[in-house]
Amino acid sequence: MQIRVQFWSYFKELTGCAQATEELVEKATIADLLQRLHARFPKLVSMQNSTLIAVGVEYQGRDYVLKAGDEVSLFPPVQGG
Amino acid sequence: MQIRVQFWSYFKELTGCAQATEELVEKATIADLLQRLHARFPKLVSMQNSTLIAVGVEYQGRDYVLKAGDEVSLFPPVQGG
Amino acid sequence: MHRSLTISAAPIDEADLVAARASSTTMGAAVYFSGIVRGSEDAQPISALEYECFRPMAEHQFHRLFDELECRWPIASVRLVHRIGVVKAGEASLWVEIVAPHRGEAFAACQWLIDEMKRVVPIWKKPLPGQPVPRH
Amino acid sequence: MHRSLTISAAPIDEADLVAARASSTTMGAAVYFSGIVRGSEDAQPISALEYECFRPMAEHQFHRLFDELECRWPIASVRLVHRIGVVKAGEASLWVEIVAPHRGEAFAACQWLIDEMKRVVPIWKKPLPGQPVPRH
Repeated sequence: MQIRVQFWSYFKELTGCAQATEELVEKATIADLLQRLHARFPKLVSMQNSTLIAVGVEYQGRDYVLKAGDEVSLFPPVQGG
Repeated sequence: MQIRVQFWSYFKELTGCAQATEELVEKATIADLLQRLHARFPKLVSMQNSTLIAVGVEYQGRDYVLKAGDEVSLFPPVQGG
Repeated sequence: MHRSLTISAAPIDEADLVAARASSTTMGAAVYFSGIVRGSEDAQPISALEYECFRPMAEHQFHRLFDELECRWPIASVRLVHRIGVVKAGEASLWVEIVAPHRGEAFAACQWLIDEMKRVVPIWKKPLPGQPVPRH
Repeated sequence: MHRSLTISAAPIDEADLVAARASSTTMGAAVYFSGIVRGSEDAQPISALEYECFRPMAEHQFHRLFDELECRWPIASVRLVHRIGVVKAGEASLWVEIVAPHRGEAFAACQWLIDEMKRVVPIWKKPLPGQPVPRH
């Protein structure tokens, strides 16, 4: 299945793009997706402990099981206000 | 010496007046003044545990030694805001 | 620390006061409190509160609190307005502004100032019975 | 609980917002917070912050916080404005109003909302180097 990924804030500069698409097997988790993204965008690796992940508009953990059509967002700690 | 006393808030209603004057001996304390006032205005007696006392614009305790010309204020707990 | 104290019978124009905040590029936080007269006191409907103030002592005690505020927190500015006389239900009787580098100290200072004011500043209120009249 | 959320590039007109507060004779406290962009970030002078927002998620997360606010405290009204895009040093990037029966809950709710916002609402800022220009 295809999973679309959006990058926010300086993650866009680390990856060089605002969006990416990954082809994953059914029942792949966010952890599986991150493994792929880290291979493709090595600069994300050093950020992994502070990376926040959302599917749609909700935060999700590494063990979240992805579904076709899920839109995943990756971003650094938020800084509003 | 003469000491002028001002009453504030509902203490004015308890005493029936906004001001009173007491003639006290030199070195009299606020405790001495209160004793006189309680005799003269018995309705103040029930308020004695919550009575606040100032001399001029500063709070003072019962053991404060009065001086001629001191202006004493008696009032219930404050309620600003 | 800039300080401004107003004790007055005039209605508090909060919008005007906010618009007059001094500009700064070192202060990150402004905290405001508006205390509004409610239409009941001890479960009885009231139309207004009447505030009485022992003014020279109130001013002195406010400035003592401002002195201590300045010692406790790195505040840039405090402005406080307390209305006296008759204040109708729904209208503001108290307005406080604290401007500080960060929000933590601004919130702490604002709450401390109001708590202390209610302990030491000689202002009293008397409920005026009647039905509160909602403003429109 | 009344709620209003604005995420916009327009300057925040605090005076206008305060003037528009809904009148009430049951609410005794209104607490406001204005977050102002400072002229330095990590000890470096900056002219502005540029705010980026993942808007659908930011709106959703703000409303989740409003839901929880409503559960935790007897709040009558929350209004929140967050500016996005370039916000110059000295200008407000965040404005929050909490209206409640008493000040304790208004202060607690306002501080909780800002703390939680800074934890979960997807908004980021980027410092724009340069000298801050004081407003006059």
